[in-house]
This record gives sequence, structure tokens and C-alpha cells, in this order.
Amino acid sequence: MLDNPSYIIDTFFTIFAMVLIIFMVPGFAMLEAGLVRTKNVTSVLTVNVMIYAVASMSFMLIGYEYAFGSWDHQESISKYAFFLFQMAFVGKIINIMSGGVSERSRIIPLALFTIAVGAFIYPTIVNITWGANFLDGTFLDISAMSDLAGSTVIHSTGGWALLAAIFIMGARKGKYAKNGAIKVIPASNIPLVTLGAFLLWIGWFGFNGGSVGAISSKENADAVALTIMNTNTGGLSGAIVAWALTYFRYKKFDITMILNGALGGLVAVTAGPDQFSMYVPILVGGMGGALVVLFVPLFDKLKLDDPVGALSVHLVNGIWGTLAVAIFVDSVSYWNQLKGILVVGAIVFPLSFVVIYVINKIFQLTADDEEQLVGIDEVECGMEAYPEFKRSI
Amino acid sequence: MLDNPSYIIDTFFTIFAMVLIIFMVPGFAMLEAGLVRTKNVTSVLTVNVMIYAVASMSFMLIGYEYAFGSWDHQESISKYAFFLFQMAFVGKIINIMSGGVSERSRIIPLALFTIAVGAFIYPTIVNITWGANFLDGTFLDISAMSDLAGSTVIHSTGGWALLAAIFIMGARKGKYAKNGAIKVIPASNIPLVTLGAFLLWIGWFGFNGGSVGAISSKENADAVALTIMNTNTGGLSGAIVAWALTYFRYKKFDITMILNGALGGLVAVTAGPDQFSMYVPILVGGMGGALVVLFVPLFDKLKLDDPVGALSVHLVNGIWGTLAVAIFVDSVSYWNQLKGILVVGAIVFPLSFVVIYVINKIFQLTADDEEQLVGIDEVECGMEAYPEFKRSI
Amino acid sequence: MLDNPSYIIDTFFTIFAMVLIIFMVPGFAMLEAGLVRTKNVTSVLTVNVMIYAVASMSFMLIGYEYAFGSWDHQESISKYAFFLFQMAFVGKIINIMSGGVSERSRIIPLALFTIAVGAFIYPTIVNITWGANFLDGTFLDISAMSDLAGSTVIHSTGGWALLAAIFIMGARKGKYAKNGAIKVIPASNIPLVTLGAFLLWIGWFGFNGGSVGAISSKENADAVALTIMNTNTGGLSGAIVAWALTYFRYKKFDITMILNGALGGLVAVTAGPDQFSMYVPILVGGMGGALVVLFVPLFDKLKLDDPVGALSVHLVNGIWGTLAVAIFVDSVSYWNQLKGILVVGAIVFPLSFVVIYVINKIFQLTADDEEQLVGIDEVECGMEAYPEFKRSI
Amino acid sequence: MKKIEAIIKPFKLEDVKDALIEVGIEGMTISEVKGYGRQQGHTELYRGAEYVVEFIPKVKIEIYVSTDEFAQKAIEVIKENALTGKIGDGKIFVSDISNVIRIRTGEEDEEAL
Amino acid sequence: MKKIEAIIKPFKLEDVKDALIEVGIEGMTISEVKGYGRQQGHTELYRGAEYVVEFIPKVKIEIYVSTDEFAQKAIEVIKENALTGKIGDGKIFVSDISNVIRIRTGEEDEEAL
Amino acid sequence: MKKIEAIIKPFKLEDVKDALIEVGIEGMTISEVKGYGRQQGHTELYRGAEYVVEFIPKVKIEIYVSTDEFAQKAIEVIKENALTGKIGDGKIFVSDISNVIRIRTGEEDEEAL
Ligand SMILES: Nc1ncnc2c1ncn2[C@@H]1O[C@H](COP(=O)(O)OP(=O)(O)O)[C@@H](O)[C@H]1O
Ligand SMILES: Nc1ncnc2c1ncn2[C@@H]1O[C@H](COP(=O)(O)OP(=O)(O)O)[C@@H](O)[C@H]1O
Ligand SMILES: Nc1ncnc2c1ncn2[C@@H]1O[C@H](COP(=O)(O)OP(=O)(O)O)[C@@H](O)[C@H]1O
Repeated sequence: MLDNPSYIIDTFFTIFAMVLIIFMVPGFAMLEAGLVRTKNVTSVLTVNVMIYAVASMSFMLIGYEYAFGSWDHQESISKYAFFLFQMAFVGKIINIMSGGVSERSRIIPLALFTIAVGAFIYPTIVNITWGANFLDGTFLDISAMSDLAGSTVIHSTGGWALLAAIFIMGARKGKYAKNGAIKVIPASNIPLVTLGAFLLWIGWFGFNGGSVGAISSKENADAVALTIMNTNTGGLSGAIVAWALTYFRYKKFDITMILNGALGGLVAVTAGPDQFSMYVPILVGGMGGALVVLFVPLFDKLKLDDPVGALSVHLVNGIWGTLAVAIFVDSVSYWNQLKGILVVGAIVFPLSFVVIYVINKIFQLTADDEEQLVGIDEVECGMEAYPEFKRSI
Repeated sequence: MLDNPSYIIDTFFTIFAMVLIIFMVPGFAMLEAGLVRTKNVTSVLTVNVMIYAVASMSFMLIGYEYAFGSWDHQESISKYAFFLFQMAFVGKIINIMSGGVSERSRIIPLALFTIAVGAFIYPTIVNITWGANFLDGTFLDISAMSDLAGSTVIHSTGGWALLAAIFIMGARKGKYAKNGAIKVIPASNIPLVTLGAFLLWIGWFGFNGGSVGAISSKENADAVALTIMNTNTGGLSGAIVAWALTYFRYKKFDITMILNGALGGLVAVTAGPDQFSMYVPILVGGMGGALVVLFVPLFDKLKLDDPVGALSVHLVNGIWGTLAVAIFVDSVSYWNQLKGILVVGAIVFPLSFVVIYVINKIFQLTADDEEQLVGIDEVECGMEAYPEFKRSI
Repeated sequence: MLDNPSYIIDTFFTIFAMVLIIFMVPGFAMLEAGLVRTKNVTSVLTVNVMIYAVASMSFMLIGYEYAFGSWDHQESISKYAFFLFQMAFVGKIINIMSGGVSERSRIIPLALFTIAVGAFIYPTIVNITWGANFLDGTFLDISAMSDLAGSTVIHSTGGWALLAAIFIMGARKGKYAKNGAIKVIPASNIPLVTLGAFLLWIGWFGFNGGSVGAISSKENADAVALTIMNTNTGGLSGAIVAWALTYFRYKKFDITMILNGALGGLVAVTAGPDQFSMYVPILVGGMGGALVVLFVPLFDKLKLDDPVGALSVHLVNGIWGTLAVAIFVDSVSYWNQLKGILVVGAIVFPLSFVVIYVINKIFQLTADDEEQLVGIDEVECGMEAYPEFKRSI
Repeated sequence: MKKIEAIIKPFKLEDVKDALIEVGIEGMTISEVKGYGRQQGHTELYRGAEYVVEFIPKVKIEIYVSTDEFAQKAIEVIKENALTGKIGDGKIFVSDISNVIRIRTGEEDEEAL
Repeated sequence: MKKIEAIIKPFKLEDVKDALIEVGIEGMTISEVKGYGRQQGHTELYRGAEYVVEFIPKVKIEIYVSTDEFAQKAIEVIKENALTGKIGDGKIFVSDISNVIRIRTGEEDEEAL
Repeated sequence: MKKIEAIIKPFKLEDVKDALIEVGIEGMTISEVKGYGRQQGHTELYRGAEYVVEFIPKVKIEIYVSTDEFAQKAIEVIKENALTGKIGDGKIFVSDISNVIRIRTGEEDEEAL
């Protein structure tokens, strides 16, 4: 007989979930390295390593206690496992933001923003949603929002930060011609994009499944399994819809769009996968894929230059996914969902804007035109990603 | 004290196994993307994404109930986890087939065949082996075949479908010179091949280990551990034998052959890893590796053009592996194994042949010579896999 | 109610840990394939496949019983799971060594050394530390050394073997100019390096977490979670320190150094992650990162040519990590740690030296200048890694 | 001595090379180039935006021959074997060179070829 | 007939190409080359050792024109559009060729261009 | 003015470049090409089938010089430093050019080099 079987099993399960999420670190790294031009690959990878290291460390030293009040706020699983699981989330916010402004950002200023997010901005949002909740009892209390694994808490948060960054930093040099025409800047390595997207997909099983919080009862086991199934279905449906829409529209298959569609579906389904019945994610995720196909070219036209499609995947679908819970789950109120979306946006967007603005002014976050022309790799890293592969012009 | 501890633990274990299998999705994608020529890489990746999405969705909406009779056919673990585990298998069949006809197939017709397999062909085979068994009591009943994780049910099934496809579609343009001589078309990216093969290998632990079905008793725990150990040994032995044979024959090491040998060993050991004693997989997997080294050039000479070696890995070794259980496990009858192999072949091959034939006639599955010359990427995707890497002629 | 719940759960947990470690196989393969020049990529990958196959098989057939006395030396988990977990370690030793002498070694002689390590050298070290201990009671008994997951047993062992190999084999042709100046030989594929490093990082969770040996009590669950947290923190800190130091020194970010720093931190923290309190790994891992930044250029200047930085990562930090346990954990004695380090070094270095020396004499381990010039791929594999990517001079 | 440069479609290289060898021209140097001309580039699609890849991959063959006769032969052979009849088949350019040296032996002019 | 070879900075290619087309030069062949000259290469860092990448990526444009007038036009256009004013802008070389053949039609000389 | 083109073995490039600079030739343009000639290609193995890679990687160096004297120097230096004595060392071709322009300054002929 075991003492504390649920403590043991849930700790084990949380570690399992956390490990899956860590696969998202190389996942984001490969996705972004594949989507940018060869001359920026090394720096994008350096940024990804930096984010995991700096964001996690900031969260460990400062953010975690701020978010949850203390290291001992729960006793159902090992506190270290609980921390690890939460820590695994942090970097994602900055990944979303850094991906969207890649090919034009410098590394040190990005590290400063990473500290700000890991120690302060993200913990604030966790505090008022999943954590200690300093807004408890106030009008702004949004803890009633139903957001299992962070359509709003993670994805929109990252998306708002990115939107602020794009406003401040502008487009990549050469992205828009003098006459305003959009110049296409194709991805440099499609296998990496695909690999990255699938690693993210797998990480999502841990993200959402682990967010159920426990597996050690029949109900929880079912909830975890349903959550993972619904998560997966959201991704499948997002991919299929994006696939069909790009084909009907362009008579070609655009794999970067299809994968973004899958990720959009995954984001969309993230707020309520434990509450949706089995076929609902087909709608929620499918809409997620459709939104991506719609918004990627739209943002492009609006000159919100986002090389990896992060605005469409994370911000648009983070919002959609949070609302979708109200649509498809009776017990969830539209108002609570909407309030959650708005409060988070109203905190993260201006906060990020100010922080990024200041960082950009003082430490020059945006690489200048000349630097963008030669590529961030040469300027910041002094190292080419593929020095032996002859570059085609 | 937990209620239902075995329900909980086995649900958790099944989720764990399923996640490992999902690593085979990027596994197949990377393997195939590495084995084809640069001009077909994007389309091969697009096909891999499509297969996971479309096959899984078809299975969820139609195939699963057909295969197992209902969503509630078992109660030992969460029905969602059970579904997820089964769903993780489906795409593999089409991966086997699509890999073998890559560089010459168009995407939409392939998607149609994917639906056919996910909704109908594969569920038929599952039905009569692991599922509801509509052949129960008839002469054709093959449910007595011993096939733990699908040497026949998965791998031969995919292999037969591929054989049908190759008969219909013919070789890649340029594969055989006018005088009949074989032209070598080398793999374009060996690191991707290696990565893909190892992801498949790891996925196999979930495939075979999870197929034991439960871990929540001492016997089951031992069976799972033995199964994973034997699976691994089969792969090790396949690699070593392929390594030795290619070296003795050619005095060179051909890593694509060695990795195919490992995969061949893994396929071979898949039918009986829970029943083999510890050293048996050295023979079974080693023979698997040998068969690959033998059959890859043989199929090449027979003008069965299979760029990834799927016939040798999956069909030949699927058959060998199923027979091997009878050879090495006393309680297993040759006749049951043979009957299983034959019935599955007799169903899948003609069925696939007809379906592919019709699809090819109406929707033109096979890309024409001109399209193959410029590459499927340009024709179907309008996107190069590595646009900045100068192509060497 | 379950019989043997701890047997079941710990078997499951061990399988989980083992699977994570197997991700280190593609991890090492990608890391090394990215760090060497294009002309040696296929052979490096072939060597990685060979190592996993041959080392594991040697350990299964010979080494395991030698190390642990018998297959039935423990009963707390399935003996197959115990074996699998131990087997997952073996290849690492040779990976460390083969990585450090890559671009100049031939494959067959390397396979012979792999057999020696898998069947004999590594099992000897396991025997006297974690295993049957034939030195028990003698003055050389080092079983009191505190080394949870092998800072000494794994990493230093690999490092000593590598040092011996470098002494015997010398530097790569062209690494040092006639006037003694160091010639820089850059990595050929940075995304692969990054992917590989993260797969190793994730594998480390299994390596160290699994080494706790059990999760089926509250104390063990905490120990496992703490171990994984501390492991991760060591990596984070190693990366951050390496990042900061390279930046302060060179005003550039060198991602290969940062990743080596992370790995150095992971190695350093490997001896005591279950015993360190939560903030200690920041120091231990940070020092690990610093040692890498210091020693990589130092070894380069000493003409110990090590293309992947394995000496700094594994040998230097293996030693540092083992000592660190004595520094930060009161109950651990300096003398026991030091004695462990010295005895292992005194066994592995001379033993490896003799074995490699003999292999090199008889079977010519070191590729000659001409072979190094054209590249090991052409000579040994007859296969280019990227035949369609035009090579830049 | 003459230099012959031919820009051809990449997939015709093997035929051209084999034919050149057959008529006794056993040395050549090739490089991957990109051409712009009457042949239209193809359209690519990326994230909802279409664009035209204007430069088309071509192969350039450089052949140095000692006599006008060989030059004529080479031109004939290339014309014949690089032909598909579709736009973009490429061009052949001929010019004079004044000297050739074989590095290995130091031989000059005709002897060096 | 003249052959014009220009070595320019890669990011100027599009401007040059557009300008050439505007003046009626509708055929060209380009290749990626590396240049060594007055322009300094950049320093890279690898594992604690710095080194200079001496060869700088350039693009070579080859244009065959039928008349001196076209040659003059091409030179003007390239000079203007490849100019940044910084070291490394590149060079233009002009030489004679004796014959041109269009593979598709067999046309020769002026007609082939 | 003369154009010197040399096809050499890739690993000899650094020696040749250093030697050229030493004799005062400070500009050159290089490209990666593939050669066919007396030197045999190597055999590769793929999935049980062997085949010969016939084209061998070479580097082409292009140097424009203003005087015959410089041309002679360049040839000497290349001959010496590209030599291994084994088949495939490559060739040097010399031809005339009529004009050179430096884009940055507009300088022509000798001054442009
Ligand atoms: N004036 C020119 N100068 C240099 N190269 C040219 C010129 N005209 C054509 N070419 C080369 O020849 C190739 C084929 O020319 P194109 O006009 O497309 O078709 P065609 O060869 O049938 O006339 C082009 O892609 C380009 O590489
Ligand atoms: N003598 C030469 N022969 C061949 N190519 C040359 C020569 N001189 C310069 N080049 C080419 O021209 C490019 C630019 O030359 P460089 O001296 O750097 O600057 P600038 O063009 O401003 O004089 C070089 O990178 C090289 O490709
Ligand atoms: N007639 C030719 N025209 C153009 N290039 C040639 C010619 N002959 C040789 N080459 C180039 O010179 C290289 C070396 O020639 P090869 O005959 O192999 O040896 P060697 O230089 O020792 O005579 C070839 O790879 C090819 O690039």
C-alpha cells in the first residue's frame, strides 16, 4: 500500500506534462529558425536559448512567488513539480513576442524585456487569474474567467506584448516597397518549420493536459484524456480548415499557413478543452484555422509585419478561444470571458508598450537598416547559421 | 487511498504511450523529407501534415466506431485515452504508402486515399483483428493471429497499399534510364533522415509498450518493460546486421540502409515483443535488418521504385515478424499467423488497388513527367523548401 | 486495490525516464552533425547510430551482468526496466569520446572501442560505484562517493577516454597552421546544434530524475521533482553565465558556447541534484558555464583539438560537479568525492589509452591527411550529407 | 583558341555532356547560374501573397577548344542536345582566348587542352 | 558583339535588373560569386576565436549585347544603379565576342539576342 | 588589359590568394564551379547501388590585370601555388578585355584596377 498515492501519481503526472512542454523550447526555436531568412537564423536561435534561460530564471527568483503568493501555496503535489510546470509556461510569452519581431531585434534589449515579462508582467496576469489574485473582491476581479491552459493568460498575453512591440519597432526593412507594395520574404527552411510545429503540438498535450492539475481520480483521468483528445482535435481541425481555405483561394498548398492553422486551432481550444464535448473542438479549432488564413494576409496589409504569424495564431485565437468557451459551455458566462480578455489586454498592452518603448529608446531594441541588411547574425553573433551552404540570391 | 487505481494508472500510461507515438508524426516527416530530393521536400512535408490531420479526423468521425463497434467497448481506461492511442496508429498506414510513392504523387488525390484508409480500409483490418470482428465465427476469422502491435495489422497493411500504389503509379521519371539501367537518386538531407528514424524508434516504445494495454499489475508492468526492451533490441540488432552486411558487401557504410535496417528490425519485432524471451529479438530483428539489405536493391531491380524503402521495411518485415512469433513462441500456431497474413493481404491489396486505381483515373494521383521534372513543390505548393540554399546540379 | 503499487509505479517511472534519455541519442547526433563540417556529417551520424546499437548490445550481452553481478540484483522494479534505464547510459560515454575526435576518426576502429567501453570499461566503473563493487573493502573502494547520475561515473569517464584519444590521435589536419596559429573551423549547421542541445537537456531530466530510482513515496516524489528542478536550474545558469561571459569578453553572442555552457551546467549539477537546496544549482551550474568559456579556448591553445567542446563540458565539469557536492552538501566528504574522481580517472584514462593505442596501431583509427581533406563521408560512407546544397568554399 | 559558353536548361546537362564526350571534347567546366530572358519565371505562394520568381536556374558550360573545327563540333552538339524547342533553351556564346596553361605540367596552348 | 560582366553588391541586383529592362536589355545571366578587393571582410567569432571572412558575397551579371550603343546603355545603367558610393561597389568589364547562337531556333549573332 | 581565369582545386585557394596578394594583385573574383576532365570522379554508394560523381568541385579565380607584366606574374604565381602534381590541378586561361570601369568612382581602364 502506498501512502499518499495521489500526491505521488499527480507529481509524476505533472513532471510528465512539464517535460512535454519543454519540447516546445526546441519547438519554437526550430519553427522560428525555419521561418526567418538564413542571415538571421543564428540570432533567432540565440534569442530562443536566451529566453528559456532568462525567463525561467527570472520567474524562479522573482515571478513565481509574486504570482502565487508563496512556494507553499498548495500541497497536493510536490512544490518543485508545481513550480516546474508553471515555469515551463513563462518563456512562451516572450517566444510569441520575439518571434513576431524577429529579423529586426537586438538581443540584449530583448533580454531586458524577457526579465520584465518573467519577473513581473506575466506573473501579474497569473496572479489575477490562476494565482494569489490581488484583484480579489475588486471590480476588476477576473478569476471567474474560464481559461484552462491560457488562451488568454498565455497566448493573448504574448500577443498583446507583440502588438505593442510591432507598433514601436515597425516592419522589417524591405518588407514594404516604397510604393507600399508588400514584398514577400519566404521562409528559409521548411523542414525546420514543420519539425518545430509538431514539437509545439506535442508540447500542447502537456500544456493542456497538465493544466487539469491532477490525474489521480477516475474523473480527473477522464478529464485529462478528454482534454488531450480535444486539444489534438482542435489542432487537426485547424490544419484541415487552413488547408482547405488556402487551396480554394490560391489552388496551392501553403504549408506554413497550414501549420499556423493547426497552431491557431490549438490556441483556440486551449481555454476549454476539459469542458468541450468531443466534437466541439472541430468547430473551435476549425474556426481557429480559418482566422489564421484570414488574419495573416490582413495584418500583412495593415503593415503589421509579423514574420511568423504570431498575432494571428496567438492574439486573435487567444481571444476567440476564450470566447468560445462561453459559446459552447452552458455554465460559462460571456461576460466573465469578455471581462477576462479585456482586463488582461488592458494590463498587458500598455504595460508592454511602455516597457518596450523605454527599452527601445535607451538600449535600441530595433536593429537599424544597415544591420538588418547584413543580417542580425553577422552583427550580433558573428556567426553564420549555415556557413558552408552557398547562399542563393 | 485511490478509487480505481488501475483505471487511473492505465489511463496515464496509455496517454504516455500515445504521446510517444505522436513523435512518429515528425519522425516520418523528417525521414521522408530527408530522403527525397530538394525539389519535393515541401510537398512531402505537406503530405505528412495532411495525413496526420485527415487520417485522424476520418478515424474519429467514422473509422473508430466501425473498428471497435462503439465508443464504449471497454471500461478499463478512459475511453478518450483508448481512442487517442488507437488514433495515433492510423496515419502510419498512409505514411508507409505515401512515403513509398513520394516524388510523384499529387496531394488532393492522396488526401482522398487517406480518407479511404482512415475511415474504412484500416478500420476493417482493425475490426477483424483487435476490434469488433465481423468475421467472428467464419472461416476467415483471424482473431487468433498473434500480433501485439501490428506487424501485420499496421505495417503489412501499409505495405500492401503501397505495393498496389506502385503497380498503378510506376516509377519516378528518370529513375530508370531508357536502357533499363537504374539511376541513383540520392537522399538530400541525411541529418533529417537520422532524426526522423530516431523519432520513429522512440515512438515505437509507445507503439509496442502501449499495446500491452495495461501496466497496473506486476505482470503487466513486467510485460510492458519486456516489450519495450525487446522492441529496442530488435532495432539494435536490425541496425547492426544491416551495418555489417552493407559493409561486407560494399566496404562502405550506408546510413540510410542502416537506419532502414533498424526500422526493419523494429517492424519485425512488433508482432511478439511481449512473448519473446530476452535474446530472441536479436535474431528476429537481425533478420529484419538482413531482409532490408536484401530487398531494397531487389525491389529496385524489379523496378518497384520506392524512394524510402517502405516495401522492405514494412511489408517484408511485417510478414516476417508475424511468422517469427510462431517460430519463437511455442503456443503460437504457424497456421494462425499465416492465415492472418494472407487474409489481411487478400483484403488490403485488392481493396487499395481498386481505390487507388479509381482515384488515379479520376483525380490523377500520379504527377506527370513535366511536373516531376520541375518538382512537386513548385507545382503543388508554390514554395521551395530551402529557397536560399543554392542548388547544386 | 493494486498489488505492488510501488513496483508498478516505479517501473512506469523508470520507463518514462529511460525514454527521455533515449532522446539524447538523436540529441548527440544532431549536436555533432551540426558542429562538424559538411564533408563529415554523414560519417558523424553513422557513428552515432553505430554507437547506440553496438554499445547497447555489448552492454546487454556482457557489460550489464559484469556491472551489477546478475540480472536479478534488485526486485523493486521490473528487471527489464532497470536494464533499459542502465543501458540508456552506456552510449553516452562513447558519444562524448567520439564527438571530441570527430572529423578524423574511422568507423570500424571506433566500433571496436565502443565494444570495449560497452562490455568492459564502463561496466568496470559502474561495478565499483553503483554496482556489484569488486573493490568493496579495499583501499580503493569509492562507493562512498556521492554521484547521483554520473558527473564522474558517466561524464568524467567519457572525458578521460576522450583525453586519451586526443593524445593519441592529434588534431584535425588544418586545425593548426604551420606557424602554430589556430585555424577556426566553424560549425556547419547551427539549428541542428541547437536542436541537439535541447534534446540532450530534456534527456537530462530522465537521466537525473530517473537516477533517484523511485517515485513511489512522498519523499521520493519530492526528491524526483527537486532533482529535475535542480537539473534544469543548473542548465539555465550555465547558459546565462556562458552568455554573459562571451558577451563581456567578445561583444558577440556565441551560441555554440552558450549551449556548451548549458550542457556544462547540466553536467556539473548531475552529481548532487537530489541533495542541493533549490538555489545551489545556480552556483554549481553557473560555474559550469564559466568553466566551459574558460576551458574551450584553453584546450584549443593547448592543441587538444576537440571540435564539440566535450573535454570542457564533460571532463572539467564532471570533476567540478563531483567536488561541488562536497562543497554544498554538509554530509558529503571532500575526500570521498576526490577519491572517487581520482580512482575513476586512474582506471579509465590508462585503460582507454592502451585500448585506443592498440586499436589505432592495428586498425588505424585516425584517418590520414588525404582522407581528412576529402572528408570522412566520401571515404567511409560514399555519401554526402547534403548532395544538392552547393558547397561554399 | 576559342571559348564556348553555353547557357542551358539544367536537366539537359547530362545529355550535352555525354554528347560532347562522344565527339572528343573531354574537358569542361560547369556552373549553376540563373537566367533572365523571354522565359517566364514561375509564381510562388507564401502566406497569402503570391510573387514571381524571375530568375530561372540554368547551367553554364564553359569549354575551351584548340581549333575552330572543335568549336564547330561543340556548338553543333550543344545545339542538338540542349534543345527542347521551348522558350528558355538558352544560348551559346563564342569568343577568343589568347593562351591556355595546364597547371600540372606547365604545357601551354593546344597542348594544354 | 560585346560581353559585359559586372560584379555588384547582391542587394543592388534588383535595382540593376529593373533598370536594365527599362532600357531594353531583356536578357541576362547572373551568378553568385565572391570577391576580394579593397573592401574589408567582416570578423566572425567561433568558440572564443575570432577570424576574418575575407571573401565577400557579390553578384556577377553577364550581359551579351549586339551593339556598342546597347553596351554603353548597359554600362550607364549598371553604374548608376549599383552605386552606393562605399568601397566594394564593384566593377564592370567589357570584352568582345565573336558569335552568339540561340539554341531554340538556331538563330545566330544579333538575331540571337 | 587581360583577363585571367584559373580553374584550381578548392583547397589550394588560400595559398593562391595569399601568393597573388604578395605579388601585388589585390583584386579577384572567385566562384565555385564543377569540372570534368581527366581526373576521375569518386564512387558513391546509395542503398545498394553504386554510382560515379563525375563532376568534381573546383574553384574558378577571375583576375583582371592592366598589364602583360601583371598577367605574367599572376600566371606564375597560380602555376606555382595551385600545383599538387596530381591530375586535376586545373588550367589557366588568358583573354583580352577592352574596358574596365569601377562603379564607385567611374574610373576606367587601368585606373579601375
Ligand atoms: N542578352 C543576354 N545576355 C546574357 N544572357 C542571356 C541573354 N539573353 C538570354 N540569356 C540567357 O539565356 C537564357 C535563355 O533565354 P530566354 O530568352 O529565356 O530564352 P531563349 O533561349 O529560348 O531565347 C536566359 O535565362 C539567360 O540566362
Ligand atoms: N582585379 C580584379 N579582378 C577581378 N575582380 C576584381 C578585381 N578587382 C576587384 N574585383 C572585384 O570587384 C569587387 C569590388 O572591389 P573592391 O576593391 O572591394 O572595391 P571597389 O569596387 O569599390 O573598387 C571585388 O570584391 C572583386 O569581386
Ligand atoms: N577544355 C576544357 N574546357 C573547360 N574546362 C576544362 C577543359 N579541360 C579541363 N578543364 C577544367 O580543368 C579541370 C582539370 O582538368 P583535368 O583534365 O581533370 O586535369 P588536369 O588539369 O591535370 O589536366 C577540369 O575539372 C575542368 O574544370
